[in-house]
Amino acid sequence: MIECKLKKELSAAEGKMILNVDFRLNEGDFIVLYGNSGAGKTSILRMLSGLLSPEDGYINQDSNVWFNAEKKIDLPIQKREIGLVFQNYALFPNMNIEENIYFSLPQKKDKKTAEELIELMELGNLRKQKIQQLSGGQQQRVALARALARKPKLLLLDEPLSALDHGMRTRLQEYILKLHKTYNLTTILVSHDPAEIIKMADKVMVLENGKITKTGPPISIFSENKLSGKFQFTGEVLAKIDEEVISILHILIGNNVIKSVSAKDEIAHIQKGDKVLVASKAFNPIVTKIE
Amino acid sequence: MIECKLKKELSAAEGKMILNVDFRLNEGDFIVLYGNSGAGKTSILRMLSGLLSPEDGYINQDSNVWFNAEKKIDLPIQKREIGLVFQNYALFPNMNIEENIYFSLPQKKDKKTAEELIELMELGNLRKQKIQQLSGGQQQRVALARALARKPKLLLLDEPLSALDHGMRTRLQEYILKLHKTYNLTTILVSHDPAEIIKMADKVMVLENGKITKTGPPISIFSENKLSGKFQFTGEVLAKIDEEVISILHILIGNNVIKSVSAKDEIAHIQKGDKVLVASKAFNPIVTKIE
Amino acid sequence: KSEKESDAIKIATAANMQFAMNDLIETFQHETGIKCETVVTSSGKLTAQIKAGAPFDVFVSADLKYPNTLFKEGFGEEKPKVYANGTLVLWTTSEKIEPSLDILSEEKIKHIAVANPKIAPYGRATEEFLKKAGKFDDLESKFVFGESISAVNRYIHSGSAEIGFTAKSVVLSPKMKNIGNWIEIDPSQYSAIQQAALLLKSEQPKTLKNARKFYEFLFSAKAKKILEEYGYRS
Amino acid sequence: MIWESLWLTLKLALITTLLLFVIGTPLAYWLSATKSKSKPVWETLVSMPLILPPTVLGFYLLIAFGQSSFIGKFLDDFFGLQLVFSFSGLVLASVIYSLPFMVHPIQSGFSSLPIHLKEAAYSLGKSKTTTFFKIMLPNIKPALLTGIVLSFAHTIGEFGVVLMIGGNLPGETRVASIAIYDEVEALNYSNANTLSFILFVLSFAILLSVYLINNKSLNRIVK
Amino acid sequence: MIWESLWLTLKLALITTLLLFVIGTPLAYWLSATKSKSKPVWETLVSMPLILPPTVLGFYLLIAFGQSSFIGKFLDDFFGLQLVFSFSGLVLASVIYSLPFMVHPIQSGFSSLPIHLKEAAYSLGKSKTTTFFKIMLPNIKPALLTGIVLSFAHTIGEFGVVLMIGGNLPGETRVASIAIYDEVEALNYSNANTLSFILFVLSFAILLSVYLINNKSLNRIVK
Ligand SMILES: Nc1ncnc2c1ncn2[C@@H]1O[C@H](COP(=O)(O)OP(=O)(O)OP(=O)(O)O)[C@@H](O)[C@H]1O
Ligand SMILES: Nc1ncnc2c1ncn2[C@@H]1O[C@H](COP(=O)(O)OP(=O)(O)OP(=O)(O)O)[C@@H](O)[C@H]1O
Ligand code: MOO
Ligand SMILES: [Mg+2]
Ligand SMILES: [Mg+2]
Repeated sequence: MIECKLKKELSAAEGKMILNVDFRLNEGDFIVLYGNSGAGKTSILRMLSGLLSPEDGYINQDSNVWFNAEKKIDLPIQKREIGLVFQNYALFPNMNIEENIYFSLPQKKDKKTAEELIELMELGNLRKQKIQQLSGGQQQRVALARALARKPKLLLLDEPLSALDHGMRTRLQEYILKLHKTYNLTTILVSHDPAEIIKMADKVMVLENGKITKTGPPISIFSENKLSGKFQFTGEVLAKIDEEVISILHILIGNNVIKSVSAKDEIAHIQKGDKVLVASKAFNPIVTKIE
Repeated sequence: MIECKLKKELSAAEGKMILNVDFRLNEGDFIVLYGNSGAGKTSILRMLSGLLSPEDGYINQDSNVWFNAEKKIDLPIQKREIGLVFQNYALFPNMNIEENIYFSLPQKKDKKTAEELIELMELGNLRKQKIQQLSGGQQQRVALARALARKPKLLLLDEPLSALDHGMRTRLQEYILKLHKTYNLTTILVSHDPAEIIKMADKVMVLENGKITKTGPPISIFSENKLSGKFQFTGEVLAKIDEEVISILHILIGNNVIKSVSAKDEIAHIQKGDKVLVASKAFNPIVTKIE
Repeated sequence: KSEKESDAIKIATAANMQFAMNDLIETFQHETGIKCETVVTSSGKLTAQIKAGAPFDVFVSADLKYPNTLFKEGFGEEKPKVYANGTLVLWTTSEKIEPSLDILSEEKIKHIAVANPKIAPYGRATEEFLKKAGKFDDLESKFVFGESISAVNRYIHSGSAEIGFTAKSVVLSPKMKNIGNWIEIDPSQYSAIQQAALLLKSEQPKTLKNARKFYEFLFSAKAKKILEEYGYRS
Repeated sequence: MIWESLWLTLKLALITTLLLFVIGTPLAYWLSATKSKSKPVWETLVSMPLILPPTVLGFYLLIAFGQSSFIGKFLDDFFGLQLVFSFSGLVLASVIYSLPFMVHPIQSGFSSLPIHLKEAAYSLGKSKTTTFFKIMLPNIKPALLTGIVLSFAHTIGEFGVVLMIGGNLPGETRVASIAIYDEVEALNYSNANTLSFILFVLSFAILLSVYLINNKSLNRIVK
Repeated sequence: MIWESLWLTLKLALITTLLLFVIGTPLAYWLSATKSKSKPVWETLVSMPLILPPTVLGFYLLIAFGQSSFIGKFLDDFFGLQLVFSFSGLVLASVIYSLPFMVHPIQSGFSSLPIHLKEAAYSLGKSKTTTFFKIMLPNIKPALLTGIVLSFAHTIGEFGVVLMIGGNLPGETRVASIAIYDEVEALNYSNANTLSFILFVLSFAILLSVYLINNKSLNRIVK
């Protein structure tokens, strides 16, 4: 269990901003930090890992004190047994892919873990390639593999999947979840993607201007009025095709596009680009499993 | 109009990969490059901008030759009038935010454009801040502002919004579109986000292993069987709550979660985590504008 | 270290003496079979090094002052003795210049190489001579100073200085014999350049014995003759 | 007299460093950027003054620029330029002699700049010159400082070359190092000590202020 | 005799460079990483050998380590170590003298390494030592090379200090630069030319191969 209270002054878009948070992580928790750009998510991860010193507060892991401003304790990062994926990857340019991952192994003989990760991240044929020659997504995968290779107790992931395509992203989400469960890790993920968050997190902490303003299970955070009895979606009008009496709207909902036919007059005020609410009073869907 | 044919050998996850593409951009086009990590998207942008020399092929912009392997012409990047947002931002560490953006102005007196961009990117109070102290999303915004400040003819955006939260992302999407239209730019965007693509692009080029495998308007690329007459969504089961006779499924569709009630037996085979198809035969939605 | 090397005696030699020293050593070695090595540089530097414990056995200086200082500080076996008096010459390597006191004032002489009077005895002698001749103030702006007689030779020999004052031993040395023109400066016009040698203390009796042999040889008739061939006066 | 030689030393070091900065920086940049096959040869040539003992270098300069040499005569006849026994000669010699100290650190600074900085500036339509002055130079400040300090200090400590071609002329070529040497040779150790001490304190003060300023400005950047 | 002095020079340069590498790299790292207020003072001290004219430095070393000094006596009596007029003395003097040439470039290399590399290694649980050897050092290769080349070359060109404390003993302290000087002093210009030429060619060859190898290995990295 990790308990912490962190305080630090940062400069932010609105001038000075006091980052001031106070939370507790239980073993096995999968927490997501969610919030606007500049809210302080990365800073929190840096403080937890020991890369940034809070001005005030403490971090206790079970009976171990990682940080305590009053007692002037600041456990070095090496002793905190964390795995960290940096937002900018921070790969070692003097090593190729394989070496970056091997370097992270606590014991040399742990090659099996490394090989598994290389396979999983689909980096097999690139293993000897220099870091400078990797695509953005490849770098991100190496960074993730490197952090996972040492099987940390506390896993801190700073938007680890942002540069990946949908398929790869889904596969890695599942892998992270699997690892998280298998090794009973405590994980904090920074993500901007509600779908990802809902899929992965036990709990979301919403950060606004350095303060945690909401905490709760993801569904309750993201669904509020959406989880009502009636069925409704928010979407965006991609196109409006006017015919004689009717108009057809193409509406984007998630990655799906639906067509909706309405009387021309009725939706005369709706234009391309508008945000719309799509609802149906009587909706009885048929749910079918895919594959 | 830009016509090009590019060929270059790259190393990829499957060993050697020949990047071999051939496409044409019309003035005012908004094209999205879509494809897996490592497919060659960044490499194409680098070739177009003149940072990477193709081994073979040509790039013609109207009557100007930018590149021609046979004639050994390779116009330097400075003369190509492009705006480029790098995947890794590539900000100048010796300058603060403001200076980074000002530096990009073709004429010093163009400060108005710069100011507008700083305002828009919500960087006003951070303008004097050193690059090293910016959050990931802030850096990305500076990179975008810097590329836009010089009002390029050809705008090349390599996942320019990947590190941003939803709200900021939407606002910037709209701004980019506005700029694109106002100045009649030709824009190529690399994005992994179908919703973003559908919203922004005129045309999508799908890149697989260095080859363009599909081209077309985004809706047709992403909706295929989704744009049928009947209404259907793909989603994921987040939770299944069994009651006496019925089961309630919580299904994630895009960022929306819907509840669906079914007879227990009927959906006994559906478990948490399954991908499902949600459809309704008779669907007559009510569409309401938001705000 | 090989036997041979440690056997050899080391002679700290003032720069002006290096040419004569070659002949002296050759004769000495021929006579006694004792090996000699020379370490050549300015007398001042040699003095500093001897003070710091340099493993030299005999110090052949360009003047009396340096050996005296060393002796007073207890580095010598006995009081230093003058082995020769140096002779000052005016030397040029240019065929177009006929060395003379008068020509120094002419415009084609832009630089006159002089040993630094502060540290080199030949420089002091030059200064004294020119002052006596009443030319010093006139010529002062043309002087370029060498830190030792070698530096002066270098300036003259390379033609960087059109003319200069050096030791007679230099112009009489086998290498320089036929190069350029020189005239001797009347020895009565400057106080004698008394060059003294000092027998240095040594911990090894054998070395000391050999060194003393050389030291004594330096004052022998044979040595005197060689020294005279190089323009030194007794 | 002490002050004269100190002032001369300082003047020599300043002028030399300035000239070297102007010559060395573009040279270093070219070396770091060129893909020419002959690059190692040029790198070696730039390093040669380092390897040549200063007296050797000085000796050959003496011969090359002396009145009896062709070059020496030519320079004197046509430009009235005398390179031996003159301050300008010392400047030339020091520039040659300290060249590697300016070029090497700066070249290594340029080499370790991430390539994407240059690319970004080019992509903004900036010329090579603008990019060089606005982006490359400001981002290798530690390397520039190293180059400047090494060159400056090395010129202050310059001795062998000056000994060879200087001629020890007060106010013209008798720099502090030569003056100290003179005193040592004359066994005037106390004079030598005084002069050395002043030189030491002065140099210490100069360097210390450079480092203090530099430290502050770096702190501002990196925090 | 020529070969003896060349070999001596080479030996001296190699040993000095090796020692300097071992001493200078951690020192440079410490200087680049420390947040101590006294940092500028240390930086200045490291630079001082640069500023002191070699003969001055040599003179004071001579006095400090000579037989008549306390330290000199002590070292001789208790360790049988003679630092003047001996090869080990030359090594010591050269190490002091060339220290800034090793430390400066390497320090500037460390300073311009992005901080996140170090952080990443620490976050993987690696100790400071491992991080230093596996991450920091390999990523500042151009700076290391500069340090090594400058130190090596500077020791080869070393003259003033050796002249003072070496005593010009064949096979022990008569390095090539001194031997050339001797020949020049004796007006044996042709000998001096030969020796200079050999030294030049040899040094050129050594440096050229260093740069060739380095160029190749860098090419492999950056393409
Ligand atoms: N300089 C290079 N030399 C050889 N191969 C390279 C070079 N640069 C990139 N590659 C390889 O080319 C392939 C395509 O890279 P590119 O950066 O274009 O991918 P991408 O489509 O932008 O991927 P991502 O979405 O992950 O950024 C990758 O497999 C990469 O490893
Ligand atoms: N070293 C620093 N000193 C002062 N302010 C800083 C420092 N590092 C970051 N900041 C500021 O603190 C704020 C929070 O930064 P942080 O990196 O934690 O944001 P974030 O939530 O991770 O944002 P993003 O989603 O854009 O990555 C930002 O406004 C940033 O400019
Ligand atoms: O001590 Mo000397 O012989 O004048 O150079
Ligand atoms: Mg962040
Ligand atoms: Mg890419």
